Amino acid sequence: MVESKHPWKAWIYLAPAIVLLLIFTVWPIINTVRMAFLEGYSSMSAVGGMQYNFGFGNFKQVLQYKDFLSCLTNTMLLCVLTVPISTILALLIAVCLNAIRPLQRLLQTIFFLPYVTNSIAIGMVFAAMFNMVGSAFGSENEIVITAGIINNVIEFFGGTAVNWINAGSTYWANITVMVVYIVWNALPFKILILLGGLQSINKQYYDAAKVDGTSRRRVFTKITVPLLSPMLAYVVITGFIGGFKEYSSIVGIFGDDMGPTGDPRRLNTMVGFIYDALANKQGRASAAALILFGIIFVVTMINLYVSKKKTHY
Amino acid sequence: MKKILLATLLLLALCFNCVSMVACNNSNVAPEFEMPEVGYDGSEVTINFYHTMGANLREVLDAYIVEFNKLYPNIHINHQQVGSYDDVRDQIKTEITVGNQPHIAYCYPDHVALYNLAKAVVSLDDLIASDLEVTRADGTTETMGLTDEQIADFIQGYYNEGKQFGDGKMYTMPLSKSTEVLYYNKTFFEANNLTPPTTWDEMEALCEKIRQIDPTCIPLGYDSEANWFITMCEQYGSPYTSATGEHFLFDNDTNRNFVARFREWHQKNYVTTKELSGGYTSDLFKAQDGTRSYMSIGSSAGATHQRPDKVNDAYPFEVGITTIPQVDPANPKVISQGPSLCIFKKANQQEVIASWLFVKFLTTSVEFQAEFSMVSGYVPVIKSVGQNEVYKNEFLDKANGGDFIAALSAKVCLEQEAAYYTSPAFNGSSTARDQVGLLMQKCLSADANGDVAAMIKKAFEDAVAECKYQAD
Amino acid sequence: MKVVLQNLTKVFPGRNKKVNEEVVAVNDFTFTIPDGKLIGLLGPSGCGKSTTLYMISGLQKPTSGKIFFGDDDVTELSAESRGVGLVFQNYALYPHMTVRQNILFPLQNLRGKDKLNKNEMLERAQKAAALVQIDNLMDRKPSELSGGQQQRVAIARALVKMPSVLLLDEPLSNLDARLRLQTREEIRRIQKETGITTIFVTHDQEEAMSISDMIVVMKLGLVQQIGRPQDVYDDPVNLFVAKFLGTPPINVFDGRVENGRLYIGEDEVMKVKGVEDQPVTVGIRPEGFTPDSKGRLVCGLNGVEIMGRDVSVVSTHPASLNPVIRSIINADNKIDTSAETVKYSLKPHKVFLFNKETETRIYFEVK
Amino acid sequence: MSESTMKVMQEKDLRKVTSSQKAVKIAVQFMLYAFLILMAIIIIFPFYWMLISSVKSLSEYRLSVPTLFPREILFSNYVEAFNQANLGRLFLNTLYVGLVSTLLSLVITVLSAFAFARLEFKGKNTLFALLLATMMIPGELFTITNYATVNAFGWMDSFTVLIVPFLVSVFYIYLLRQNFMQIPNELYLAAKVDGTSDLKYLWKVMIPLALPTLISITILKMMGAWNSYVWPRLVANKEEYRLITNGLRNAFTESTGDVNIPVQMAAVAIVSLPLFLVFIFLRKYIMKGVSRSGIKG
Repeated sequence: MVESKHPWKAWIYLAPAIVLLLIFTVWPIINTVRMAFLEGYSSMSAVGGMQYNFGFGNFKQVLQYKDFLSCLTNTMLLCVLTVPISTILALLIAVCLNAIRPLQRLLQTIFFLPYVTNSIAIGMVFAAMFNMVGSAFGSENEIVITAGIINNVIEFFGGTAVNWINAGSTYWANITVMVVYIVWNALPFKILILLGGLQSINKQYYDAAKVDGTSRRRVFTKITVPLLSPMLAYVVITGFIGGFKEYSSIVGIFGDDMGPTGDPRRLNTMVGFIYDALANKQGRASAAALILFGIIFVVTMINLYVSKKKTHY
Repeated sequence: MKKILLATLLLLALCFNCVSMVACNNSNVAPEFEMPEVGYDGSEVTINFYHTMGANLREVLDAYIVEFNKLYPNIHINHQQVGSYDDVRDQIKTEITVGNQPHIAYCYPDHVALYNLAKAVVSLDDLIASDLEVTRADGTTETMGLTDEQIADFIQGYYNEGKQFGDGKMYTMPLSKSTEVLYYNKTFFEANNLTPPTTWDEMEALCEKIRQIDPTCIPLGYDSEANWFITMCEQYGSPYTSATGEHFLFDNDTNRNFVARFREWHQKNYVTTKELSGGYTSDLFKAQDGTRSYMSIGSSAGATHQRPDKVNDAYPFEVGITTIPQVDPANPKVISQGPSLCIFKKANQQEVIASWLFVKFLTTSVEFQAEFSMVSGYVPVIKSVGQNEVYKNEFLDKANGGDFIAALSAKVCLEQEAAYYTSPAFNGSSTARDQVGLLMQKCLSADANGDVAAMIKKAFEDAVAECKYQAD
Repeated sequence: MKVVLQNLTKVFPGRNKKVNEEVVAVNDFTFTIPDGKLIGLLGPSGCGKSTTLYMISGLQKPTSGKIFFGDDDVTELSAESRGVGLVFQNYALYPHMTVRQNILFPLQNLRGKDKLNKNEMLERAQKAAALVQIDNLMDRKPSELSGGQQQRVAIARALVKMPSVLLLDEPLSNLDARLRLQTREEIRRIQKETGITTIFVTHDQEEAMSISDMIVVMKLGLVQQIGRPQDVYDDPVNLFVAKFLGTPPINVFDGRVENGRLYIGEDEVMKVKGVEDQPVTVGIRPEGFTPDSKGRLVCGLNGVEIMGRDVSVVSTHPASLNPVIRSIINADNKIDTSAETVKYSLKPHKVFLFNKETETRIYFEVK
Repeated sequence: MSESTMKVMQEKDLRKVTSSQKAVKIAVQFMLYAFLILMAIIIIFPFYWMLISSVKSLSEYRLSVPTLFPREILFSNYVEAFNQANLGRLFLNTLYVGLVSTLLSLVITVLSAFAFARLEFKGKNTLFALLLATMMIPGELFTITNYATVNAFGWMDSFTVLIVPFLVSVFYIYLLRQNFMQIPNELYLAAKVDGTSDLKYLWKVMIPLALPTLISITILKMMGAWNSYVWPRLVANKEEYRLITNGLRNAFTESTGDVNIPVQMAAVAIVSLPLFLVFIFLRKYIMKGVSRSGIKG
């Protein structure tokens, strides 16, 4: 690093970024904290001249709300299910990709495709695939008309069709669909990172292992995974952070109702909760956002602690 | 990474400190409207008007803006289709927080309740009562307010909707209205010697009969679960909501009972709804084969959607329209819906007055009301439209269950003018509406695990709790 | 175990797919490595020495030719079945494992009846570590070790499974000069103690010469010469080998033979019997010069560098193909550093003649 | 020492060993490909489904057993989708917003990243950590306040409001700084010795060396403009400023009755196509950009 003769010069370089960040990032954060502690704050009534007490009222209301717990459990459940599944799957795919020559680039491209899509748009495609009854009653002589392709496949293999996302579907069926979609969505990034990690592992480790007659499984568990552990930790941590912000994928499948017909908000998440409150109860939304931030913070800390213990070198 | 986390904490702590410094309130509230002594002074103003009109309705509006400008050339109307009703509400909501709201907007009562949290809507009472004379560009004059004849010309149910806000003040003017009507397959009814039901008891019997005739059918489709619930409350005279005091009163035995009854209907495949069938029930009503229905309760403004597509240049069946079933046919209740207009407070009182003049023009002009009704399928809000020659001759008199189905629907609506009710509007009234709609969906379709009463009880309690949380 | 390479050839397909140019990395290499010897594969980069090593290890398959371990043909056998120990240039120590875990790793791979119990493994690991004198570092991670220590760990890891052949790829290139000297003695010692046939690859001729029982000099895939280090040094078969071996490098001159006399430039330097008249390239080892006032080779004197026991004389000659001539002479020979020229007589067995075109050696009789 | 190995070798028939090794290798390769191709089909299937649905007639789409190959290919869905949403205008708007915001964003990002990577000033590390910390806060929260801010600036319904608030991305600064840091400091020192100005050095040395990252940022930023939805809907609802995603969404919410899914799928396909094309041609840079962020994390 060079000791500059003009320390102010750095600030000139930084000025545009800092000014914009102050206005569009820092101020909103400050404002959020402010709103969170003004009890019952809403921007409409604030315009109307309402005065607010300073306190924890918003937090109390959020925590006592009957659906808060379900939002939290939904969020956690999706995190706990999708992060390991997508990580393991991505690891397998990355390792396999790394082990082949022909078609490698083609397959790599395909696996990255979901990354360049709009999650709401493709969510609509998934919803259509998992549909039980069509969007309307069609021309056949029964009520259940358009079964989605997934149920067709299940029936083809002799199973019975499952009501995945329509009215009367079970919670676990909904969760299954969400897990499939979220994992599908999360794979590209993870595969990319892990494949990059794999390719940066010195080939000599594998040569050395080969000379020593190491079995494939041992190579995988004793060499590949430990050497990949920083990248694994990275995808797990970002996976958790992203998982706690899960929202648009659920909108993609279930629409703004965040649940099947007849039971809206069943799959609501923390961010969904914030968005709901954001419309009219900005104080509550801010409080919920701070709670979410706190949770992410704690989970990330735990993750970091664990990964420090588990990642090698 | 650890450093980042620490920095984040620091950042938050910093924010917390800042909070006390920026506790000031950015009050963008516009001043209360006060009628200037001169009334409208002819000054040049531009009025922004948010609505949801499609292209065909915008054409009508544009034509009448030209007419209006013949009278008031200095009032420029700048209108904009913002999207759906909810989009209008959301847009204005955010704009109010920065004092940037339009002058006039399409509104539903609950929107106004929301805007009024910010005290943003002009109370119209002073304007309506004003007897100031306004001179128009063509030399004629008009009274600023509404004359007694003008007030009397409004269909009362529609007019009174503007006063549903619990403080006795008038905040909205009805623009065009609709209600729910019962569409039935007249051809089928005549062939099987059936008559349209007037009560819910008759409806139940009728459904049973129709199911015997066509075992794969679902005789009745009811589009809006929420309307169904609220209308039943009105018809039974049981509490739904109140604009003052304890807002959410709908958890009571009467209401649980009718919900339980309709659940049975649903189980017996007598009835379905928009959400439960996955689409507007008109789809079933229009269907020519497969699962179909023979009755559909939907918006009177959607009559053309209830008409089946032509086959070989002829409608496969004729549609009949009648009042929806009642609890007590002697004291009928049908919902009043459709957009009203509200005016927002502005610093420049001339803008408010100009807005009012335009609102008044749209709501009291027979020609506009007639043409708007014919194009939109909505019902005019003033009775004298019925006497308008074009409207009468070219529209109402031609009413039938085929090409002129919209007229038929309008006719039925105009005939039941005394039956319109509106529900109280307050901050949270839309939540109540959403919640009872969901409650209907849930109670009709959910797996009760053997204890229907308990399931329904829980659904009601949840709905009330949700309403209270949202209103809190 | 002896290792036999029979017509070993390795051809790599060209990088450029359109132009079908192949790269012959190793060309028809035949050689028998006697049991228990330390062999150095020597050559400039790209000469195919590493490829040869990898073929012996089984990591690369020869295009043609055969490899025998003892009497067994292992050509088609994959690396893990050959029982070789391989030490990589960068050691390839697993960074997430301790020294002990690294050394244990090959033992834990053993299956079937070769499988060892835990105590046996630990014992063998300890023994291997002791052999390379790192038994006090067993719980460290590779990142906590110096380069030399890492090198030893890598050797221990290769030795612990008692390989039939030990292969070392540029074992000293990542070490600093002092460690290099020390480690190469160490390698020699370990090899002698274990008696394992050891093949190592290096581009550093000094390294190869100092510890190998035999060296193989390679160039562009072709073996140039095989032999004991001193023999190869004293008797190079061609100009390349002569140039490649020795520090300071051999001095090369344009010369010609006329009537059994060797001329460098215009200087007639010595008699060469049995060589036809022809232009030649003359190579003279630095130690082949003797300052001699009657010497025939007259060089311009540039300077004298004192190296302790010896001095290095830097001089020039118009026929020299190198910018300067370096000669090493015993410090007893006094050089007049102020003189403009220095005259040398030559030691005939340090003078090599090469064909100008083919660069192969032209032998002459020394009287 | 070599005794044990010798024994093993003698016991096994070498030929058997080699042939079984080959068989295992082939089997493993086969399994790898089978797994990868299966996964690839799962990954790609929704796109295929979207494409075939977009060319089906409504009645074919609603068949109880869906057809995997459309019986007849209806491009009219695309025409309908295109017309319903006035796509030409939307494309141009989006392109404009995307290009301008990318350009400005690059300038700001390069300058900041340079300051963080090469210049020395008090509080640098604290500032950088603070910037990174802002990345952890759910961005949804910024909307309310930012709305008030841009309104106070009088930016409503303009391209400015679509461009300026998101010009700075801490993530991009971070990405580029990491890249700059990898460029040996000696180059900078050499330039200083030669009397090259910072800006010239930045332009002549740093930017060419960091070009792949800059291209990645460009693409990510363009993709952002292409996919943005919530903010534009809020602040620029006038048709002349409307962006592609909003335009499409609006086009399909206005219609009453149930949505014509094939037309909707056609619209989704139209919106997705440019991204796919960009991706296929600039795959390397996108992947590099995304993965670089990860590897240095």
